[in-house]
Amino acid sequence: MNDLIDSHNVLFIAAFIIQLLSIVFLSIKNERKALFSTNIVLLIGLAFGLISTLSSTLFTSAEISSRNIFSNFIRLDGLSIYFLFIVQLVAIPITIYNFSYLQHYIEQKRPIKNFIIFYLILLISTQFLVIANQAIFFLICWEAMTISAYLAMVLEREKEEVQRGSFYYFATSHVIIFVLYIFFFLLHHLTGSWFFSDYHILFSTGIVVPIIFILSFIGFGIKAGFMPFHFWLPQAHPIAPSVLSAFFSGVMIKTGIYGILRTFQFLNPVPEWCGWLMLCVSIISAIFGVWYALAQHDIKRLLAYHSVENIGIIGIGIGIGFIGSANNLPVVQVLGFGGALLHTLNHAIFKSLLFIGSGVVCQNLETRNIELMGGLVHRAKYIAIFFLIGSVAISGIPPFNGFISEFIIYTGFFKTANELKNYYPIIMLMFVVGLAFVGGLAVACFTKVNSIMFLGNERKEVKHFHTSIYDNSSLGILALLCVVIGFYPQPFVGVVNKVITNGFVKGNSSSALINIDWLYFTVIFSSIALSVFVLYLIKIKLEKKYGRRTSPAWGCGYENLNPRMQYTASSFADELNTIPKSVLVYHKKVEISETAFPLPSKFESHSKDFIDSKIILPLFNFLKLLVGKIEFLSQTDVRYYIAFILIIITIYSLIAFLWV
Amino acid sequence: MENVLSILFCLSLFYVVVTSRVKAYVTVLRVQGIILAILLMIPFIYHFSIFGIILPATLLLVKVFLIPRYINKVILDLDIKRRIEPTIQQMVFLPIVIASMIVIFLASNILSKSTELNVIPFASGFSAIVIGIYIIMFRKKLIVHVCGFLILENGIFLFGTAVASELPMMIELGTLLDVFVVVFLMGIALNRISNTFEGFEITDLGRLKD
Amino acid sequence: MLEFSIFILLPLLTAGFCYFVKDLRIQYSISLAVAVLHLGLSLLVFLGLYHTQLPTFFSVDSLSKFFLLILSNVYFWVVLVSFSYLKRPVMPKAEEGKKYYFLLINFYLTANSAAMLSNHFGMYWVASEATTLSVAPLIYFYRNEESLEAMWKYLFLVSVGIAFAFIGILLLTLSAKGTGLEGKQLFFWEFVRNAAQLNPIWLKASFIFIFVGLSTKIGIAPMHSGDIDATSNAPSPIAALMSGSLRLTALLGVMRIFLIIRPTTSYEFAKILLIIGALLSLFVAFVFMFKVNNYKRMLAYSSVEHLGLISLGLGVGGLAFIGAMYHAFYNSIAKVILFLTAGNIHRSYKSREVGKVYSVLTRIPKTGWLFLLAFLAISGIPPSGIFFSEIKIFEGILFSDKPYLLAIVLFFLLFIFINMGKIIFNMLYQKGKDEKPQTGTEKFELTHFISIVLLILLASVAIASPEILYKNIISITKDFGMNL
Amino acid sequence: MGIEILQGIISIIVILGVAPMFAGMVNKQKAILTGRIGAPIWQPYYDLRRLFKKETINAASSSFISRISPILNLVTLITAAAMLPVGFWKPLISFNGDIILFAYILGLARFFQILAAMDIGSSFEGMGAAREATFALFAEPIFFFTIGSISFISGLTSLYDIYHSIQLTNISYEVFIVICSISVFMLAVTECSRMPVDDPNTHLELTMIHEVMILDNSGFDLFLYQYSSYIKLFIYAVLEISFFYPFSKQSYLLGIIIFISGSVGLTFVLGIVETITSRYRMKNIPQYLLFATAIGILNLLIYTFTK
Repeated sequence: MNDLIDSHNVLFIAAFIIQLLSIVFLSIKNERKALFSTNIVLLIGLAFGLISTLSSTLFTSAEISSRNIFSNFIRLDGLSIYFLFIVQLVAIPITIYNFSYLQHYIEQKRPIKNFIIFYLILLISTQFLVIANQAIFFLICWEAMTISAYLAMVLEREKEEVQRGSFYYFATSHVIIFVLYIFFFLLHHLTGSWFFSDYHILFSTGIVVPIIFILSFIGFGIKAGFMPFHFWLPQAHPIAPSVLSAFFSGVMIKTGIYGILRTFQFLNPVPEWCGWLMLCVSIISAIFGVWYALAQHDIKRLLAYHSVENIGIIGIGIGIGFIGSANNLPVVQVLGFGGALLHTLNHAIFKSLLFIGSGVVCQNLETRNIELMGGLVHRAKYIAIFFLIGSVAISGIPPFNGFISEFIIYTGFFKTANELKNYYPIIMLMFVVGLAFVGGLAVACFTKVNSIMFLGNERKEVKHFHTSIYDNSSLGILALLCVVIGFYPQPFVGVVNKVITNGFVKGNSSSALINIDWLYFTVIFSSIALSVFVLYLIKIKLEKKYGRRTSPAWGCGYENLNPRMQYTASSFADELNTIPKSVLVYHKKVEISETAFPLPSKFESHSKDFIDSKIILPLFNFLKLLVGKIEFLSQTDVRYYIAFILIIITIYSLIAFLWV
Repeated sequence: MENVLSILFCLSLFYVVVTSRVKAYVTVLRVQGIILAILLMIPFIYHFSIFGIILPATLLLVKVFLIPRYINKVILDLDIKRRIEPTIQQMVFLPIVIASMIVIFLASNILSKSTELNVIPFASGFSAIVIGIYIIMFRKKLIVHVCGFLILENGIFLFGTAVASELPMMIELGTLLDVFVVVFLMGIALNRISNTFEGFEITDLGRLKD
Repeated sequence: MLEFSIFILLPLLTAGFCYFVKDLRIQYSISLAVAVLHLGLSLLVFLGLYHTQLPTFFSVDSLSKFFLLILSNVYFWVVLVSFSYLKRPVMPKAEEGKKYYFLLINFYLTANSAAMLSNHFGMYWVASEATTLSVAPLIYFYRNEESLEAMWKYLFLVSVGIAFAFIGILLLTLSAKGTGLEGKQLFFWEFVRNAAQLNPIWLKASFIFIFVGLSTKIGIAPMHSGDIDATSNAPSPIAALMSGSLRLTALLGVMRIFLIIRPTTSYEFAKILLIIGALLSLFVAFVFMFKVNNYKRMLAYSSVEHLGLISLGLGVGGLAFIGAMYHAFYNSIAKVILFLTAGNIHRSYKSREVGKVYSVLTRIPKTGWLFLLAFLAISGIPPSGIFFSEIKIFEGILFSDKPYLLAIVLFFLLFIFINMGKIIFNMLYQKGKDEKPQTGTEKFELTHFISIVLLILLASVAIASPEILYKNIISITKDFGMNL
Repeated sequence: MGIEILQGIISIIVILGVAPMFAGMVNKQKAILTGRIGAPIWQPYYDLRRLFKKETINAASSSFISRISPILNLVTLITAAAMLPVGFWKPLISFNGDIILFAYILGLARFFQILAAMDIGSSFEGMGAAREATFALFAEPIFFFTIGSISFISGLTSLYDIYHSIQLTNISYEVFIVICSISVFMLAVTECSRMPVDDPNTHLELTMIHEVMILDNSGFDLFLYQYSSYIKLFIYAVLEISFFYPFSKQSYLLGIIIFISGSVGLTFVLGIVETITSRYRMKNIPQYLLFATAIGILNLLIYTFTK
C-alpha cells in the first residue's frame, strides 16, 4: 500500500474520493441545491483528476513512467493517462452544462436525483475503465459504465422513442459483453494471466490470435460504432438527455477506440490484413456515416451519425498505424496512431460542444427537428458562434483542431506511400480522395445544419430563448479548446507523440510528428485572423463613410416573403441524398394537387438506417416467427407431461444402448 | 411361488386394460395389494418373526383397505360416472399393451443374462409401471389417473421385491406413507376440482399456458 | 444430536404446534425463531465451527453443507417476509390457506433439511417426496382455479417423476448385485467408494431414471411444465422457496448419482445426458421468453434457464463446475428478490399479465427500481454474483472439450436476456392508456428492506469472495474428482 | 532565404494586382470571339472601384456571418495564393503538406460563402448554396487526383516541390502530366464558376451557382466577393500554367516570360471554351465532374502500369 503515498497517486486518488463524496450532497432536500452542490463537488473532483493527470508528465518534459496502483489493478501508462485526460477534460464542461440542463427537469417535477447518481457512476466507471489493468476489473467497469449510462438514459422513460432507442443500446451492449468475455478468456488462456501488463502475444502463435483480433474488432467496434455495427448509435444517442449524448459521443464510444488500441498493444506487431480491414471498414464508416448524417432532420441523430464518421476517421489513422507496424515502419505508425489519438481528443471536444449546443437549442424549442428551427443567431449569438466553431472544426477545416488531426492522417498516407513504393501510392491516393470526399460531405452537412438552425428567419415562432451562463461557459471552454488546438497544435502534438513513443510503438521512437513544422500553421492562422480583424475595421470605417442600411432580401420582385419560403434542410441536401438512395433507404413523398383550386402540397423525405431496417429487425422478426411455430412444448394437458417423461426415458435409454 | 403371484399380477393388469368401469380399477388395486402383501409374507412361512410382520401388515392396511376405500368414497362423493373415458378404443389399447409387455419381457430376459435376477416379477413389475403410464396417458378421467398412478406404484413395489432391495423397514414404511398422502392430497384436489369445474374433465385444466 | 433436533425435529414439532395454535402471529414468531436457529446452525456447520454428529441415514459432507446453507438462507428470508405477506388484503378465499401456511412451511423445512442431510438414497427419496407433498398445498394457497390446476399438475407430475426416481434407486441396488455392496444399505458413500465394481448397464439405467424423474422437480426440460405452473401460481414467498431451494434439493439427488457414476465408464454418458438436459432447458427458456405474457411465468422460465446453466456446468465439469456451484448460491438469492418484488407488483396491479402492468417505476418506484436491479443482477451484470459465476461457467465451457457449446449457450442467453428485458421494461416504463401522470409514493416495506439486503449480499459475497466458501466449493469439486 | 521571401511577397502582390486584369482579358477574348468589341480589359478595375464607393446594404435577416464572410473569403484566397509558385518562384508559404492546407483553406472560404448565402434567408440564395456545396463536393476529388497523384508519385507534399518535380523524362510521364493539366483545367472551370458549369454574366436565372450566392450583397461586400473571385480565377490559372515548369528551368527571365505568355494563352483557351460551349443543365454537372475524376483515375492507373 505504500505505493499510494506517492505524490501523484495522492492527488489522483483524492480526485476519485472527492468525486465519490459528491453523492453525499444528494441528501439535500431541495433539489436545486442538491444538484448545485453535487455538481460543484464533482467538478472539483474532476479538476483534481485533471491536474493530477496533467502533472503526471503528460505536458511536462519528463517521460511518462507507467505506475501501478492497488496491486496492479490500476495501471497508468501513456495510453491510459491520455484517455483519462480526455475523459476528465470533456467531463468538466459537460458537468457544467448539467446545471442548466437539469433545471429544466426540476421545473417539470421530474426526479433528477437518480439521474445524477447514474451520471456520477458513469463518470467514475469510465475513468476507471481506461486505467484498469485487470480483465475482470475492466469488464466490471465496462458494465458499470454501460448500465449506468442506460439507467441515466431513460430519464424521460414514458416516451416511446426513448424506450425503443435505449433498448437498442441495452441489447447491443449485452452482445458486446459476450464478445468481450470470449476475448478475455482467450487472452487469459494464452498468457495465463488476467493482467493487461502481462499480455504480450506474437501474432504468429497460432490460429487463436487472429480470432482475438477479430473479437476485439467486433466487440470494441460495436462500442465505437464502426459502420456495420453502428446501428444502435443513431437510435440511442438522440433520445438520451443532451448531457448524456454529449458524453456518449464525446467519451463513451472512445472507449471502443481505447480497447482496439490496447489490443494492438497486446498483439503488436499485427499482420497487414488487420490494417487493410481497419482502413476499409473505417473509410466506409466515414463516407456513409456523414452521408447518413446529411439525410437526417433530427439534429441529434445527425450528430450521432457524425460520430460514426469521425470514428471512421480515427479508424483510418489506426489502420495506417497497423500497416506501419506490419511493415515495421515507426514513422508511419507514429503518424497513423498520432492522427488517430489527436482526432480522438478533438472529436471528444467538438462533438460534445455540438451536442451541448444542440441540447440548448432543443430544450428551448422543444423539438429536435431542424426544419422547425432557424434564425436563432439573433436570439442567442454566442451559442451560434460556438456552434459555428464546432462545425468548422468537425468538418476538418482550418484554422480549428479538426484540421490538425486530419492533416496528420493525410501526412500518414503520404508517408506510407513514400516508404513502401510499388502499388501503395495508388491505394493510398484512393483513401486520400475518400477522406477528401468525406471532408466535402461534412462541409455540406454542417453548412446545412448551421444555416438551417441559426441563420435566416425563425421557421417556428420562438417565444423566449433562454440561455444561462452555464451553457455559455461550458460551450465557451470547449470552443476555446478547439481554437487553441487549432492555432497552437505544438504542445498537444507533443503529448500525443510522447504517448505513442512511450511503449506503444516499438522501434526507435521517431519524431515524425514533431518534424512537421507546426509553427507554419500558427503563423498562417494567426495572420489570417489578424488580417480578417484589420479588414473588418476597415469595413466598418468604409461603412461609416459610404453608409450602410438593411433592407428585405431580394425576392425576384415578390414583396411579402415569409419564413416558410426559406430553403429547407431537406431541399438543401436532396441532391446529394438521391445519389446513394438505396443505401440511405431515402424516401421522398410529394403530394401536389392538380385541381383548379390547388390544395396545399406536401413534401416529406426521410431516411432509415440500412443495417437496422434491412438486417437487424428482419432477423429478429424472422426468429420470432420461427419460434412461434414451436407449439408442441406449450401443451397444457398433464397427460402430455407424462408422455414426455416416457418419451425422454426411451430416448435416453436408446442413447445408453448405443453408447460404446 | 413369486412367479405365480407375478403372473396373477399381470392378469390383473390385463383386466385393468380391458375393463371400462371405474369401480373395476379399485377392485384391481385391492387385488394387487393382496398379491403384494402375500409376496412380502412368503419369507415368514419358514421363519416367523413378529417384528417382520409389521411391513406386510401396513401394506395390507394401506393398499388394500385405506386407499381403495378412500377412492371409493371419492367416487361416491363426486358421483363420478362409472364409465372411464378412453381416448383410444380398447382394441387399439390392448395390442399396444401386449406389444410393450412382450418387449419388456424379452428385454428383461436379455438383461438377466448379465446379472441374475428373477425375470418374471421383474418384468411384470416393469410392465405394471408402463401400463400405469399408459392408463394415465390414454384415459380422460382424473380419478383414473390416480388409479393409474397407484398401479404404477404397485408395479414399483413388485419390481423392488424382484430386485430384492433391502430397504430398511422405516423407509419402506415411509414410502408407503408418502404414497398414501399423495393419494389423499389427490383426493382432496379432485374434490376441489369437481367443486370448481362442474363435471370435471381433463380438458378443463387448460388455463395455464403461454 | 442437537443439530439433528434443530435441523429436523424442531421444525416438525413447530409444524405440529402450528396445527394446534391458531394465532397467526404466534405461529409466525415461533417459525421465525426456528428459521433463525436453523440459519445460525447451518452457518456454523458451514463455517466448520460445529462438528456434527448425526444419526444413521444422515451425515454432512461439503455438498450437503453448502446446499443446506442455501436452503436455510432462502428459508429464513421467506419466513421473515411471510407474515407481512399473509397480512395483505389478498383474495378472500385464501383465509383457509393462511391457516395451514406455517404448518406446511415448517414441515417443508423438515423434509427439505432431511433431504439435504440424508446420506441414504431411500431416506433421500422419502424426504424429497415429502417436500413435494408439503409444497403442493402451499401452491393452492389462493384457492382459485389457476392455483388448483397448478397444484394438481405439480403434484401429479412430480409424484410420477419421483416414482421414476425410485425405480432408478432400485436399479441402483440391482447394479450392486454380485458386488461387495449386495445386501448392504444404500448409503451414498458406500456406493461412491465401490462405484468401480457396479454393473454399468444398471448404473446407466438408474442414472437415466433418477435424472429424468428428478428433472420434474428440478425443472429440466422437457419435464419443466409442472414446475412452471406451480412456481408461477404459488404465492411469491413459496415461489421464491421453490426456485431457491426446492429445485436444488432435487438437483442434489442427481449430483449424488452423478458422483457415483463418475469413476465408472459411464461417466461420459452421464455428462452428455446432463448437457442435453441443460441445452433443452435453455432452449425452452429461449422459446418461451418470446411468447410469455405473464411475468411470474417469465421468472419461472428464468429459473429453468439458470438451473439449466447449473446442470450444464455439472456436465461440462472443471471450472464450469465451480461456476455452477457459485451459480446455485447466487441464483437462489436473486430469485428470492425477483419473486418478492414481483409479489409486490402483483399486489398493486392485481394481475400477472404483462399487458396490465404499466409504469411501475412511477407508481411504485421502490419496488420498480428493486425489480429492475434484480433483473440486472439475474442477467449477470456486475457486481452481481451471477456475473462472476457465469464468467466461470463460460470460461469452463470454452476450454472444455466442447467449446462449441458456448456459442449455443450465449446465443440462447442473449435472446433470453433481450426478451426478458423487453417484457420488464414494458412493465416498468410503458404508460397506461388511461393513466394520468401521477408519481405514486410507496412506503418503505419489509420486502424492500429484504430485497436491498439480499442485493447487497449478492454483490458483497461475490466481491469479497470469502475464503471459506471458495474452500468448500473446491472440496466439493475435489469430491467430484474434477481436475482443475 | 531573404530573396525567397521577397519573391514570395512580390508574387502575392502580382496576384493581387493582375487578377482582375486576367478576368478582363478573358472577357475581352470572349467578346472578340463572339464578334463584339467588348469592355476594355481594365473593366474589372473600374467595377471594383465603383463597388468600393457604394453604400453597403445587408438583408434584413442577415447576421454577422454575412458581414464577416466576404472578408474571410478574400483573406483565405490570398493565403491560398501565397502557396502558389507564381512565375515558378518559391512561394511565401511552402512547407511539407501545404497541398492539404491549400485544398482545405479553399474549403474554409467555401464554407463561409455558403453560410453567408444561407444567411440571407431567401430560397434564392439557398439554391445557389446547395449547388455550391454539391458541386464543390465533386470537385474535391479532381484536385487530389491530379495534383495529389503527382505528389504521390514524386513523394513530395508541397505544391512548389510538386511542380518542381515535373520533368520531361519519359513519354508516359509527359502524357500523364498533359492529362493532369486537362483535368485541372476542368476543375478550374468548375471552381471559378465559368462555362460550361456556371455562367458568370447572368444573375437572375435560377440556374446560377456562384453569382446567385452573392446576389444580396452590395458595396464593399460585393467588392470583396468580386475581387476574391478574380483572385480565385487567377489562382487556378496559376495552377494550370505551372505545368509548364520544365520549360523554364534555365533562368528566372525565361520563367517569367513563359508564365506571362502562358497566362495570356490561357485567357484565349478560356475565351474559346466559353464561346463554343453552352452551360450544362444542372443535373448533368455532377456527371461532368465525375468525368473529370474518371480521367484523373484512368490517367493515374495508366501511368502506374506503363511505368
